[in-house]
Amino acid sequence: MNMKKENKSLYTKAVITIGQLWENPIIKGIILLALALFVYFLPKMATLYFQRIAIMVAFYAIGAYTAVLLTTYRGTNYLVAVILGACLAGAFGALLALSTMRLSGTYVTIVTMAFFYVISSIILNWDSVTKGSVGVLNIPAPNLFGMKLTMKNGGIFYLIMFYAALTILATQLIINSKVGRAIKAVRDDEMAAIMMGINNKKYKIIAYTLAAFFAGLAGTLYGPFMGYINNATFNYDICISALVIVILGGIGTVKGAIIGAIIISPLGELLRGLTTFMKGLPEWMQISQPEQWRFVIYGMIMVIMMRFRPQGILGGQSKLPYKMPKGVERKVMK
Amino acid sequence: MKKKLCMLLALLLVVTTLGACGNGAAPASTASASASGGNPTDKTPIKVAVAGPLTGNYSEYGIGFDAACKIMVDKWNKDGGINGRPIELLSYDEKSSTEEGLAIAQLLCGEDNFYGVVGHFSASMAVGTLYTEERVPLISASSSSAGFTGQGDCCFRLNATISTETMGMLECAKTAGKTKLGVVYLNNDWGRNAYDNLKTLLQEKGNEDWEIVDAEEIAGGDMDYNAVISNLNAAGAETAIMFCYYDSVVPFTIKARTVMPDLNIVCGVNCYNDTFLKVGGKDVEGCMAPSVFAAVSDDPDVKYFVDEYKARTTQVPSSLTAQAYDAMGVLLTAIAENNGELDKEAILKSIQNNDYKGVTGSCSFSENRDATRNFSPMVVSNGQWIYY
Amino acid sequence: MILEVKNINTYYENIHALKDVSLEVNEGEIVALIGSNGAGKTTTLSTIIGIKKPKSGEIFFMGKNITQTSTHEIVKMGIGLSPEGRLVFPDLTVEENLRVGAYLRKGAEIDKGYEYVYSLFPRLYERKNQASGTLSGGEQQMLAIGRALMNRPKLLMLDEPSLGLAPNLVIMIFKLIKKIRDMGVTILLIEQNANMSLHIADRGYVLETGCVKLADTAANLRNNEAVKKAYLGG
Amino acid sequence: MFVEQLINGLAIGTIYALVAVGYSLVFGILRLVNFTHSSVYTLGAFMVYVGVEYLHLNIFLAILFSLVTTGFAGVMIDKMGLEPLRKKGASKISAMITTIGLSYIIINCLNIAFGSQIIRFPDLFNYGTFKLLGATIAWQQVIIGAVALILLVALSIFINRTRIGLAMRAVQQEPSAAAINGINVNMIISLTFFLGAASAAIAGTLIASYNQYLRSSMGDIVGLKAFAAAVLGGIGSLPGSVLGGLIIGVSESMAVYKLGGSYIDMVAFSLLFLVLLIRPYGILGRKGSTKV
Repeated sequence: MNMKKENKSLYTKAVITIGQLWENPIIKGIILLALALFVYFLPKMATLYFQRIAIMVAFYAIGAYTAVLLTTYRGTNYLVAVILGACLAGAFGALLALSTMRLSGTYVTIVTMAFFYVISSIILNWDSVTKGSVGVLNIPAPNLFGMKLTMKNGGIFYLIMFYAALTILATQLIINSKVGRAIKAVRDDEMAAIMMGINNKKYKIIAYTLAAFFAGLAGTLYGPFMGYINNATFNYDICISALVIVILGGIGTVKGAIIGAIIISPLGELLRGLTTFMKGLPEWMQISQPEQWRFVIYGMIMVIMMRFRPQGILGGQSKLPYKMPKGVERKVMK
Repeated sequence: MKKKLCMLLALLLVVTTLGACGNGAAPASTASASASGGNPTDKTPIKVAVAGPLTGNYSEYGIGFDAACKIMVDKWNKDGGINGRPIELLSYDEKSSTEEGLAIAQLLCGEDNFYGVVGHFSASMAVGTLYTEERVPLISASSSSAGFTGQGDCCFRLNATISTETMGMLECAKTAGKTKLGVVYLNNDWGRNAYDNLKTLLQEKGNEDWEIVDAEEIAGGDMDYNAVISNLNAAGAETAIMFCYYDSVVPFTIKARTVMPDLNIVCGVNCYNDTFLKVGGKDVEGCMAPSVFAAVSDDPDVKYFVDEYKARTTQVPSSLTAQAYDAMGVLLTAIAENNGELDKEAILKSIQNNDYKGVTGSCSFSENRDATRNFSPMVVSNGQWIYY
Repeated sequence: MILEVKNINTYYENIHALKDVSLEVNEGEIVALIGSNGAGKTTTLSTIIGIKKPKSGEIFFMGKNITQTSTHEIVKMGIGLSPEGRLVFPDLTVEENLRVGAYLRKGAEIDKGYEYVYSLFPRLYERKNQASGTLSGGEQQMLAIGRALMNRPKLLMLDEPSLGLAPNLVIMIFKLIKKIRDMGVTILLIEQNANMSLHIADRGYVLETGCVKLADTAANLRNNEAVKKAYLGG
Repeated sequence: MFVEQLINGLAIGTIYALVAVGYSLVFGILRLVNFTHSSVYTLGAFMVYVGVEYLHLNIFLAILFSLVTTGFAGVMIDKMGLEPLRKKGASKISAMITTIGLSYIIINCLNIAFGSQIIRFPDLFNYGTFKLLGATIAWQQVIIGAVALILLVALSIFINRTRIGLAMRAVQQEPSAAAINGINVNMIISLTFFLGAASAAIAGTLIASYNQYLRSSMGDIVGLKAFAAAVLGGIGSLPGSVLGGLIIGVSESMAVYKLGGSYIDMVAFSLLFLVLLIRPYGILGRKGSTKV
């Protein structure tokens, strides 16, 4: 810690900020969000990533609001509120799945985008319940078995990491289950899946519900973390940061989402350091509004990645052979 | 194989959390550092911070805060700092995002020799609790949210509360004498609360002559104001009370001039700025606003600030910027008052009991840590804000 | 020699679709390209017209090297293609479809083109203001051929013109192909129906898994035992 | 009052329509939602501002300057951002994310150059107001509506009556068949981007002069609404885009009239939601022509 006092160079600053990285709430939120996205198997939705994220934010908001309103105004137990929040988001997921059943391609995108705006509009205008733009103040810290988890005692970070681990575990379990394989089949080639006797509608609904559930779960963390939420909390900017992270890491993999978050988050901090550094340069080397270049660099990352490595840093087709269940493998080998 | 990898990653997450919590323990060392602050030969800089949006949609506010605080800190450093120690101003970009603001607050709480923050714009409602936990004084130059100072006893507000500002705006409207009010309010906490406030104000005081003929909630930003203006026109409004930011007031005013040329427009404190005048041009002539700060004032302190600000940014400081300047003044004075004894509780006490007189007038705080502000009605005339 | 293809190799990513394919088409001939599904017939045509670029090898059209020329330039030089699956523009009317065919022509030439095509396919004239998506399969095939003819190509390449048509229509289409050749257009024909195509063709090539296996006159190919067995149904 | 609000809605609706047409054109030809469109719209307005303020051009020359530069920017977006991806056979998502990235770059460069605050824009058609059926109507609105409509009609004539327009429609329906008929597909795509960008530039200029200000974030909301309009009407269909734009515009002014300003987004998007549930391909869209 004393290192900090003596050294103020850019380098140390960067090291410190990376150390602090995990204290940045949005990053953890996004890790969870990205993980939830991974579960978000939707048929032929590969082109519509952006909107997929927009809609996840909507579910995220539903989860967050439910949990926050229950704990703050009804004094509901934290765990109960979390489960209710995630379930409500899941229910909305199922509802959306039902309503988009007839649509395909771009139209699903657009309906989900409209859904995002309708949800944020409801949060804004139904202020007798959601407190609208005034926002929910003084959200209590989660209370687990008599232990208050606050930012100060670090409890909240443990909680978030616990959630992250739980989500990773749950997604892995689901992916490797029968349901997971069916959902994947529907996602990859709906027609072929139908031919093979998979009930595509059923699995679409399951996929939406699961995705919404996990996004909602991630959302329930947000409120206690920030201590304050309002209608402006869940906006399009979150979508963009989530998008950049997922693209950079690699689309459709858990690893990718985590790596993306790890790389992108210090990038913001490093650029912050860079602007401080640039301000120290002689006058003629100054660039106007150095802070703003961060966004330009985000844009460039997107464009360059798509051009030269669209699968992301870690993304790419799995080269591993398909793993059969134990019994099957033995029979085939013989 | 895949499963194992994921477990490994999960483990990694947990381990990094432990690291993060290690950082979280930083405040403990801060306490020991402040104890050594009493040494008069110590030349370690005293750190204060300004946080505001330097990028994003509200960047003009943050840039203003930044420049104003720099002027104040430079002024102090020129006079030899505090107790011989230089003052270092840490400046952070909140990026118009609440998350970013909270991240900055966490970063700041880990700093050593650090004694206070001026600002926060987008995140003011999220950071108060954290600063209070860490006993860091936070003086906001812009927050108008009702709950801001309720976050904890380290949160001070130099901006007017919603009710004071609403009262100031009503006074403006009364000065102009047009009795049929059309309210245009932003659909955020400020707009909605202010509108409610205005309604109660009119009821309480028994102002029978003054009536609200129409109230329009707007989404702000780049919306088309024609529909709103049509409604106001149909309701026969004579004065428009605008509870919205200047980036809505200007487009509204420009549009309104075509359809309702005689409409008297009263706007909030935030409209007292240069961009408002520059963009509004002849259309904003006659717009009124209450203000605690008048750049046209003859006061030497104001003159110094205005000249210095103009020299650095080529603009005339806005009312909120002037408040940021004073907020930094209050903070530094409070630190200096405790002459060498850099104890945060003492500094907090000094801020609470200050009798600082700044460019925006007296900066004393009420029990609720809200500053008592005295408005004077201002009006735009010949491209300048002058006393009405 | 109007068209000369020399040792072209074409790839779809990692799949080697054409292996050292060479073929020649002389002026005024009908040349048939036969082979089973996936033998590389359509890829050959795509490579000639420049939709696919070969990795190696050269293509000459009327003595000019067109290997790296872009598709629209090649079309301008006088190669027409009636694609597999017809690919008419479904929301355009018949006449608009033909107009697209004459995209590189100007003024009077276009009217001449209409005359030429309508005289070959009077059916299209009857339907000229109908959206082509509503035409029957045979009519769409006529339209696809007519569209390719609008540009007055010197070499017309036909990809599976009889695919999915009723037998009587198939005969009609083959008659028309002969008629078009007689009007002075060289024809390179791809057909599943090897029997029919070898009957109207002068020469033929047999393509198997991306390689040219046989090249001979149509009559010889018709009598070749291997060809008989594989493509002519015994 | 109703008439007045209707006119307000129609005026803003024609602008949405003009922007929506750009989405529709590019979508029709590439099956790609072009996220740069709203930033190009902003760029167009800024180019007029640059022409007037920095190059000291006459306003009409400035508009011409903006049309050419913005149109060219549209072509560059395609040539530098998207064509290499098409050549590589990259997926749709890559192209879409590229457009998001490019729009981020454009908007933030504008932000760096001009700041995020509002800037005054010259007023082109302020000729006061007139009364119609008891409603006060600004000449501005009439002129803007008329200009936008004339442009839409001209665009529609161009696409339906000219040789290039025919080629555009051909590429839209069967790009590979268009190529074998001698159409230079890449050129037509670039031209489409030019047309889309130029129409967005005009829309941006009209809006900026209607509101008499501009700023770097001005495209955010309009872009979204126009996109919604294009989809509502049936993306890929020109009359559909116009109809969608007018519906969204009028529904917004009606929302302000009856419900209040903060319901604007809700009304527009709920409408979209409902229409798509009943008619999955938009009002004038057809299943066949909108495969994705």
